[in-house]
Amino acid sequence: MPVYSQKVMDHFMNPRNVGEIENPDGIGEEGNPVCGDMMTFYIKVKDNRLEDVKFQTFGCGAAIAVSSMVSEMAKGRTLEEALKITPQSVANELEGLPKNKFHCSNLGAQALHKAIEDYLEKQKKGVQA
Amino acid sequence: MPVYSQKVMDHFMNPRNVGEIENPDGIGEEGNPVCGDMMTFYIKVKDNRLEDVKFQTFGCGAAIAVSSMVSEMAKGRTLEEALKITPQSVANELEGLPKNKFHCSNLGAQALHKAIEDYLEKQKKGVQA
Amino acid sequence: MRRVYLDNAATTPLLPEVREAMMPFLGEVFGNPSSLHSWGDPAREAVETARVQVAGLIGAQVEEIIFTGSGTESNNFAIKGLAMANQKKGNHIIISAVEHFSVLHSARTLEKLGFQVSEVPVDKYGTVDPDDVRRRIRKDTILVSVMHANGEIGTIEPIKEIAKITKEMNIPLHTDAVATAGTIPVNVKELGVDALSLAGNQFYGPKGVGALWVRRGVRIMPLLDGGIQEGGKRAGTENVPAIVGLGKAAELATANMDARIKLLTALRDRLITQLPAKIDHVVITGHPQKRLPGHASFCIEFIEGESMLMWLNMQGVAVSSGSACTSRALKASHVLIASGLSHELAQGSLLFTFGIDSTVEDVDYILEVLPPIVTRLRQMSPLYAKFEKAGKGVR
Amino acid sequence: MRRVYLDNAATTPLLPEVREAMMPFLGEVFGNPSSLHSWGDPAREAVETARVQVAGLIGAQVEEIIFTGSGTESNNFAIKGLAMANQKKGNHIIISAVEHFSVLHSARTLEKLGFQVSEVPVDKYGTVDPDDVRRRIRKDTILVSVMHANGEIGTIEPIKEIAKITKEMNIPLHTDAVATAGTIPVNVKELGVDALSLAGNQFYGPKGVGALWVRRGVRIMPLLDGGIQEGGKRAGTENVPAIVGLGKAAELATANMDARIKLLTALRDRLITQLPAKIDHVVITGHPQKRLPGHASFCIEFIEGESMLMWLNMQGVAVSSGSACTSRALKASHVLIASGLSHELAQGSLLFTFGIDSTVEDVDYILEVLPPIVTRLRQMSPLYAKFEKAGKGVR
Ligand SMILES: Cc1ncc(COP(=O)(O)O)c(C=O)c1O
Ligand SMILES: Cc1ncc(COP(=O)(O)O)c(C=O)c1O
Repeated sequence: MPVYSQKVMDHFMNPRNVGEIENPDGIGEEGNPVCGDMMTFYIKVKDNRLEDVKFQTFGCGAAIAVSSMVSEMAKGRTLEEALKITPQSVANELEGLPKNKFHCSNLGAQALHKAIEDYLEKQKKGVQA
Repeated sequence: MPVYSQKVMDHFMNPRNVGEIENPDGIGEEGNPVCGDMMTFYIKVKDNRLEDVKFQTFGCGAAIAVSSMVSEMAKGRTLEEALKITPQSVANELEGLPKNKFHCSNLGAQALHKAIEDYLEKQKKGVQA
Repeated sequence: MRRVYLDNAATTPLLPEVREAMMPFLGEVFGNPSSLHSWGDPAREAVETARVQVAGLIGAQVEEIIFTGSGTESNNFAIKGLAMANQKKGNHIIISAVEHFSVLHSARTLEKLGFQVSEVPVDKYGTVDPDDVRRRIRKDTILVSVMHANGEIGTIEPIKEIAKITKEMNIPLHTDAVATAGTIPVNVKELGVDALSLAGNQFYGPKGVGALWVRRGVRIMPLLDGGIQEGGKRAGTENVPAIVGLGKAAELATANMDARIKLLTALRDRLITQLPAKIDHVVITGHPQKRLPGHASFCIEFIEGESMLMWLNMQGVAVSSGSACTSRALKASHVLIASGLSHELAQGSLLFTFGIDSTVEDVDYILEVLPPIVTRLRQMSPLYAKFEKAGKGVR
Repeated sequence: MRRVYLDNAATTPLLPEVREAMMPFLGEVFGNPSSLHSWGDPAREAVETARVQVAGLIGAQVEEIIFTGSGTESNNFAIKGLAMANQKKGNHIIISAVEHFSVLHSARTLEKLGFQVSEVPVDKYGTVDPDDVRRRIRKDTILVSVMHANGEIGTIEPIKEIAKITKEMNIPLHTDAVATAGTIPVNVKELGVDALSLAGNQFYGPKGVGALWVRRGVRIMPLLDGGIQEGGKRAGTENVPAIVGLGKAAELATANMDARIKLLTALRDRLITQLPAKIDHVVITGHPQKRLPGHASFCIEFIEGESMLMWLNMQGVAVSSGSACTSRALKASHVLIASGLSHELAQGSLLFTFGIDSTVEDVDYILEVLPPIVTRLRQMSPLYAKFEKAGKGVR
């Protein structure tokens, strides 16, 4: 097996917050099937906080664990706090990722940020409309 | 060990006719130390026959066995018969020689022939003188 | 927990008989075969016995067998050695698009040295069309190399037909038989090839040993220069225990081949027919009939290989995948892509390779544990969600 | 009959502890280290443990160790790989005249590919003068390779001094340490080299495995292309049992080196001092002091090596010779000739290499059985007869 930490294995085997949010406030997609990892994040925002975060992931063990960890780190946070989640902080929370897995599978933070940006974009449009 | 026949091993371990003949009728030398094998044959001729044959050899197991075998094959033969001894007939008598040893170590017949030629040369000169 | 090893394409276990044959050479009989004294004799004799055994496996002349350190070395030696030795005649070589990296990357290295390399494409089963080889042959073509069977998708290539063409054109043909020698009948005369690679760890022999067969009269340049072991073609102290093990494994493979093939074919066919009945959206990769006996390979749509592999591993099952995430280069198998699969589909690659210890129960265990894994992973797959919404496939 | 193995330069026996360490990997633990499932894990871990052990033996960084299939492969890899990788900077390489064939013939192959090779001569002890290296360095020199010690004459070369020069000139220096690593202290930092070859079967480890150490940052081209095992530098399924054995042998060599050296030096010195007292007209080959601990080599005048070797063998003694007849190429050792010996003298070469199982009794047995053999062979030697008649040496 790839040398995954126990934390990674735990999140891989029992991923938190898997699924889709109906009528999400924001959606973020990252990755593509060519490199083998793809993640979609759904968020529900209330009072500038991530009231709910869910994800779907196509990818390796690390990609699944990363998504799960990101969802856990983000849930309940303010948007500003959530935007400070970085690939490195995710990897740290997971007690490390194999070097060759770092870039390809560690797209969770970006996907989350995209979802938040999607939300902010929609807000702007909503305000403009 | 090189794949030597029992016959080769016998002649290597118990070479026949080793040594020098005092006042030989002919001497023949063949080979050189560069290729690793050198033989000297001494002959005593009586009534056109090889009354005695002795040799000295510097060289590998095969070279020693070949010299010994040649000396045995030649002893008591007429000069004509002795000149018919060939590297191949020596190898046959020895029940074969390793392929890579054939050329380098199988100089015995030539050395013997040289000794006979040396004798014949001397005879000619003796007649002429 | 049940432990089920279905990754025999990666490497096979050592047969106890093979290990037994090797043991003296890891102990008392440690001599160097090149030594002229009596410590060298039994080592040299053992190597020569192994040469006879390996020659017997592939119907070759004994003196034509050159022992190497691996299938990879055999392939490097063949591709580079045959190309280099024939450089005066031309600098064009032809390989198939589905060759093992040891052939493919050897050809890349030759390209850097000024050779030209043409790649023959394959159809959706990964099969080379001999006419595609013919079309690529040029005046300056000096080598054709097409593998006998592919280790990733199991497809057996039409080597005999390709050999007819190369023979007619008088071009040396090499075949990488690492996946076939010791597994299915391989006869160099029947195949009509000029050089052939094989490896011990593919048929219950040791790791660290392989062989290259080169037809007498075909010129080849050594890859390993040095002493004149192996007829001057492959230098270095012989790996006596491993060579002895390879010989023994070859002997056993020759003796038991029919029985092994029968067993493996039954297991393979059971999995190939039943898995798609248990799991939707499964594609069989490689040729449906012309494939290695113990080789069942699939792509499971919408999910990725490594995560399946990890779940199977937790259930005690060992398999491989050609997905990007499972490769250390993080690229999906070039074999799957060359066979026309999309990258997305290729990520779902799963490869089951049975061995002589495999059982029907192993197959049934797979059929039991894999479906829930697939369900679980599909439930979290954005691709599957999209597919379900669209009500149709995404292929 | 007494059996006395004094040919440890040809190959050493496997230590029981090494064999024990290897056994699991010839049985249960057969996985491929590249496999992602749990069959691969212990194999991969074992390979990495061995890497630590080998790095420890030579004071290297763990990631800098590349496992190979033999000393010969390490040398081919080093010479060809370093030359090829630096081709843009120049095409001139320097080697010594006494290198092992795996270095020498690799350089010859490079010559055919357009490289230029200079050979540094040696003195009568087979020692390279560092200044001779310096004098041969040119603007386009891209590689220097001088062996650490010579396996035929035992001479240890002044690598540290040569490294000072190559470092100053910024040229990579490779050393073939096959005869020294595991036998005498070898530390890549102290030596100051950039690449170093070693082999398992020289220090009671298995055959079929070696290593090349390459300093991080030094570019090298793979010799074996294919998969990305060994950091992409050496493709092919790892020979796990052999690598494990190499690691264990390295660990034991590190731990026991001082004691081994003490034992071997005593035996060597006993033979070197006493043999000439028993036999006239004996020349010691190689350096009288700066030589491998267990290494005693001679030329016995007027007679030839193979015939001595055969007689010794019949007395149960295994030795080597550098004579033409004992070489499969039928040429006297290039090392002896490079050291200035005449062909005639070189034919009388005899090489005794002690091992950790050797005893004082072994030395005494040699001193007992060899003199009558020499006498016997001299009695039939035409060269000895001439010498005796002339009443003087023929050198
Ligand atoms: C078809 C084929 N060729 C060559 C090889 C290389 O073998 P190795 O990695 O043992 O050197 C493999 C390995 O699986 C293979 O399947
Ligand atoms: C100095 C040196 N280099 C390289 C080698 C080559 O080793 P091998 O034949 O085991 O590949 C030897 C073998 O004895 C040697 O002594």
